[in-house]
Amino acid sequence: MFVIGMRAPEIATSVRAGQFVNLGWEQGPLLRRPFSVYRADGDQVEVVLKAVGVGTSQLLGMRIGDRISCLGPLGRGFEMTGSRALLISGGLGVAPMLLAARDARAAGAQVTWVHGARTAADLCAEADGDDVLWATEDGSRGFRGTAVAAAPDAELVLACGPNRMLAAVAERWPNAQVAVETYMGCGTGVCLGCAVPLMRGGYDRACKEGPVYRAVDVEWAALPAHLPYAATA
Amino acid sequence: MFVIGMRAPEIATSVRAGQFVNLGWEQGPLLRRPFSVYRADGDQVEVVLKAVGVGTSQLLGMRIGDRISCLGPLGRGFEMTGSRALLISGGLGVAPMLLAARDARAAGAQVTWVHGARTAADLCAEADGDDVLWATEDGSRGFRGTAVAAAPDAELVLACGPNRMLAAVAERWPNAQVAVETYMGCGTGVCLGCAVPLMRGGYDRACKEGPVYRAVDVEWAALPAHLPYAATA
Amino acid sequence: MSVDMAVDVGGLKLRGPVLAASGTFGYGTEVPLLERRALGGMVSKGIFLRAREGTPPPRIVETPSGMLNAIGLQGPGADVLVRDYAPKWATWDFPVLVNINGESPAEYGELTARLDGVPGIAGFEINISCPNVEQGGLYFGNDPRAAAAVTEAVRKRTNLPVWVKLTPMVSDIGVIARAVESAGADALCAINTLVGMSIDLNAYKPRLSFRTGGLSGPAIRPLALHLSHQAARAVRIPVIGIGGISCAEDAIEFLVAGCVAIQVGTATFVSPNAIADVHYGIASFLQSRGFGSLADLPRYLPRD
Amino acid sequence: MSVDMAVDVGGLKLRGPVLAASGTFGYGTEVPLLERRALGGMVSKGIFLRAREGTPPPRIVETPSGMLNAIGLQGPGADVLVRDYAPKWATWDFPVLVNINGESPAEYGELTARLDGVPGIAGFEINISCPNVEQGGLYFGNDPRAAAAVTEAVRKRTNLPVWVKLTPMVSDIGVIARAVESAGADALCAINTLVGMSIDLNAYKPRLSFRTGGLSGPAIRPLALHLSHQAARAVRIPVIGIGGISCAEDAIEFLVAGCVAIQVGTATFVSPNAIADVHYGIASFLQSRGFGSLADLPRYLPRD
Ligand SMILES: Cc1cc2nc3c(=O)[nH]c(=O)nc-3n(C[C@H](O)[C@H](O)[C@H](O)COP(=O)(O)OP(=O)(O)OC[C@H]3O[C@@H](n4cnc5c(N)ncnc54)[C@H](O)[C@@H]3O)c2cc1C
Ligand SMILES: Cc1cc2nc3c(=O)[nH]c(=O)nc-3n(C[C@H](O)[C@H](O)[C@H](O)COP(=O)(O)OP(=O)(O)OC[C@H]3O[C@@H](n4cnc5c(N)ncnc54)[C@H](O)[C@@H]3O)c2cc1C
Ligand SMILES: Cc1cc2nc3c(=O)[nH]c(=O)nc-3n(C[C@H](O)[C@H](O)[C@H](O)COP(=O)(O)O)c2cc1C
Ligand SMILES: Cc1cc2nc3c(=O)[nH]c(=O)nc-3n(C[C@H](O)[C@H](O)[C@H](O)COP(=O)(O)O)c2cc1C
Ligand code: FES
Ligand code: FES
Repeated sequence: MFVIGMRAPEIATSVRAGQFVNLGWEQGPLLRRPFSVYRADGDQVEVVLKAVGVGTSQLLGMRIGDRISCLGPLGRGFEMTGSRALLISGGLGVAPMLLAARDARAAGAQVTWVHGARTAADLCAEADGDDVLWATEDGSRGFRGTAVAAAPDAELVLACGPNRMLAAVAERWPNAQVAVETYMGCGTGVCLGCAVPLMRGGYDRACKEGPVYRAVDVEWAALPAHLPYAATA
Repeated sequence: MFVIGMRAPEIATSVRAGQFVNLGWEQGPLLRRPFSVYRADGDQVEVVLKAVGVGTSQLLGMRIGDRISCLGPLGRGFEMTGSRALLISGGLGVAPMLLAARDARAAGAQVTWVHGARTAADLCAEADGDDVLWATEDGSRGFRGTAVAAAPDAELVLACGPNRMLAAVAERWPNAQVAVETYMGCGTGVCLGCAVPLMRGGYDRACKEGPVYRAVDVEWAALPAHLPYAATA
Repeated sequence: MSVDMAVDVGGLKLRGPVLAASGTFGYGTEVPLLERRALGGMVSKGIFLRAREGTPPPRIVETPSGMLNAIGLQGPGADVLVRDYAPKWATWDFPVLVNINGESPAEYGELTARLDGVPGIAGFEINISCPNVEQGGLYFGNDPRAAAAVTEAVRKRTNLPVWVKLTPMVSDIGVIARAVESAGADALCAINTLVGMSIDLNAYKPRLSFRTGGLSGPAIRPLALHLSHQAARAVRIPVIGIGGISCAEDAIEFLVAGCVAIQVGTATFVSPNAIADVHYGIASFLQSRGFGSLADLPRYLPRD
Repeated sequence: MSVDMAVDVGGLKLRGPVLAASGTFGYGTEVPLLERRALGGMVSKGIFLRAREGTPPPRIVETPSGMLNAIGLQGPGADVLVRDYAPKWATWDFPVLVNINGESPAEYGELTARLDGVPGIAGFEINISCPNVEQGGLYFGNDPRAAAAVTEAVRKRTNLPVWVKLTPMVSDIGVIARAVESAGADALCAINTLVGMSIDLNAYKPRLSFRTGGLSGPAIRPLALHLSHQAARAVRIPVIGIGGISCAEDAIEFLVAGCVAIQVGTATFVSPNAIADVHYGIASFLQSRGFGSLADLPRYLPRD
């Protein structure tokens, strides 16, 4: 995983955990690429990513001074409530969690972060919480198994990662807030391309009503599983 | 006009004046872009160009170490005969002339180069011959008028520039060798996209039988006039 | 000196020739950034009489210089449109046309009757070219009789401008164009998306849950330009050009080729300000060529 | 472990599924670089019975992820082809099919008779889909009766494999596919170029002297994949996929979608080694997925 930063003062000061930016650049692919804001530092916005295709590869090939069109902050972020916050991330699902920890603390909560990955090598170095737990599939670091299984109980649960991981979160914490991944066309709510299937029937838009949902509200079985997040956890 | 160089040992050692290379690069336009070889120096091949569209703009935006796929040498170059060579170039038509001067001298000829441009600012700094004349439309440097009008007589005439200039060359020197510009698809002779209309009827391929033609053999009226060369002279 | 960009399109006076294409601008309430003074008009997301869920994800795949979409005309139905959106439109300073859909000519007619006269609705764009619905859609678009039947059904129910949106998936667009012209269309919109597919090499099946999707974006522009030009040559009513328009030069090619106006779709996803950029780009092009109004732009439109 | 790439296509045994598309590989004698062992076969530049000059320049315009061409089937005619090229082909280790053209079914038949039995000619690809000729071409391609008539005229004159190349400019490719299948075609090739246009904003007229041209390249791939899949679903004879294939993954999408082989066209302009790259890329993909032969590749081909 790599972190790239860009100057975007308005976004840096207004972004909330769980919101995303939609990135486009000259000679890039036609459509923009959505990324959770990983860190907001002064006038800088940072995103964390891994090369999974043409867009992410090009982003990682950029040099200092190159220009990116950064649209955001987009979508609805996490709601911070309660005094004990549990952050659960898998693979690239780490992306919104630095801000989530920041916002949770700012809301006066105690933060426990559980991060899961395939192996120790895939673990995020920057996991940050009053209490940090690791979980690896191969047991090479921390708890052997999934982050969900490794996590203690809590009132406020915020999760991000492969959709199948979020489905497991929904089982254990129906009221958890989860940030889902979908393919996106516009990122601004006009194309209906980012459909998230709902338990009550129908779809709504990950880029507008989401990407953060109440875990039980999403019909997990109907969400595509092979998205880039899954490729990285 | 700018010069860019690339490592291409085989081409650098084998290229002849008037031949071209077909350039392609990652994230560039779909089709390659043809450029006359301007200079061949050791293992380096150089081309001279001006930004007239997407491809040339991207080429001029490249940085040292960037990679270009360089196909060549392509096409038929100038034939060197006779003891007095007259080189006539307009705008970017300067491109094949450095090599032409080199090859003409190597063939034992005395070289006179006449270069024409709109204004002194457009003139090529590197014009190289035993005898160099300038011609500008506005008379801001050298002869006021066209390079063709400014040129003395000679047996061996080699010319490159906007098609309308080459048409004028054909009027005065039917046997002149002229390097024509066309739009190209493949550069290797398979697409028939680079059709050059011939006086004897029919078309042949600028990338194979050309780009160098005997001036009288080309039906100038049937060649497009608005090509990039014209945009630069 | 400022340039007169106003145009008269199939019964509507527009302040500029650039409209937002159906399905790429929602109901006009979503995108915040757009500089709306540049908007000549807007066509709302395609709607059926009754609410529709749309297709399951994935609904989008990117392709070279284009994208495939299979939204399946998700929408709230006519009543909600009248209740929630039309009142907003009524307060706007540019006309909104509703992109209407149905599974039979009768259903198109019924939907028209429901929407006709509702404040905020300035006209109708008949969609007989949606590739992403099981019933209707494309079927009406490539049969001249069916296309005419739908057009008549709508024409009978309203005096508002009726535009008909054509599909590229036909062997002769002129035939369809003439058929809907005689059926009473005020203008033609060309083109809707092509049909395309993309295969997921991990699952060995189509990437889109609907299997196929509509192909849009710059990739289709040369075809769209050709077909809108063909349509313009075939009829006397105005033609609105659509397909892959991303910048002013693209738009001007359609205008030169005989279109009276153009719609911008996918480009809005790339830049929410695309429409404004195209509008102002056309104005400065005209200025740079010394034209005082859009009407002065030279056209290339040999008659059949 | 090496992968068995051989395929049986409409009467021809090919060592691999990747062929050179007509008009993008000349007569096979031009491109020096290509690694020919990767070539499953080649289709020569479209030819008429008599020599043709072709269209005036410009013949080429680049478009987003694609290009327009209007060559106008420039060619030396049958006699020169038989004299200058066939003898070379006879010495090659891969089959060469001739892309044949005519202005009437009778002319197609006459051309076939002239070429049938000439050493070096392994079969025929009937072009009923060229957008760049005034007579014939596209016309035969979008009328099932005309398409069948041409196919029969050729079928009658030869026992060599007869492939028919389809145009995308139709409302239902299945109808044309079935028509030529019953007329005796051994295989179908889908697709030829779309029709497209580009306007020169300095001259206010089309950039191409022929006004329109054939659109090819990656831009058309999603449509080509859809149409070749539709054709494969409609008939029992094999379908060869064509359109925008630039790399192995592109080609594999066509194979999964039901094509038995594919042709590479425009990509050869970008890289003279494209065909070899695609061929070896398919082989290593199959290997990486643990398939011993091309036949093991899973297919997605629900029958109509
Ligand atoms: C709200 C949101 C936030 C995100 N945050 C982050 C983040 O912080 N960090 C991060 O790394 N990523 C994040 N992502 C995911 C990120 O957007 C993708 O990884 C990125 O778009 C991939 O672009 P690419 O061009 O590299 O890959 P692409 O080439 O676009 O595709 C990636 C892979 O998916 C396949 N694919 C594409 N479309 C489909 C389809 N319809 N069906 C099946 N397969 C398909 C491609 O073939 C490829 O294998 C986020 C996504 C969303 C929606
Ligand atoms: C043999 C040969 C040698 C050459 N040598 C040189 C050289 O040494 N130096 C040099 O600078 N250039 C040279 N050229 C020209 C060079 O290839 C072009 O300038 C280059 O391809 C332009 O690419 P581009 O992407 O920058 O411009 P593009 O965007 O490809 O096009 C340039 C301009 O032409 C327009 N255009 C494109 N196609 C058409 C068409 N069919 N009809 C009308 N207008 C069209 C475009 O809109 C644009 O305005 C040579 C060309 C040939 C054939
Ligand atoms: C996501 C998406 C949704 C669309 N929805 C509709 C629709 O509901 N009705 C319609 O007539 N056209 C619809 N279209 C087609 C566009 O209006 C337009 O005709 C097409 O995309 C070509 O233009 P473009 O290349 O500028 O996008 C849709 C296109 C896209 C990309
Ligand atoms: C320059 C050019 C010339 C072509 N000439 C022919 C031809 O003579 N006969 C034919 O059937 N197809 C011809 N085609 C179409 C191609 O064979 C192929 O069907 C089409 O280009 C789509 O494939 P591609 O996208 O891989 O190029 C030509 C294509 C191009 C680009
Ligand atoms: S991505 Fe277009 S509506 Fe969400
Ligand atoms: S550019 Fe293709 S034949 Fe010359």
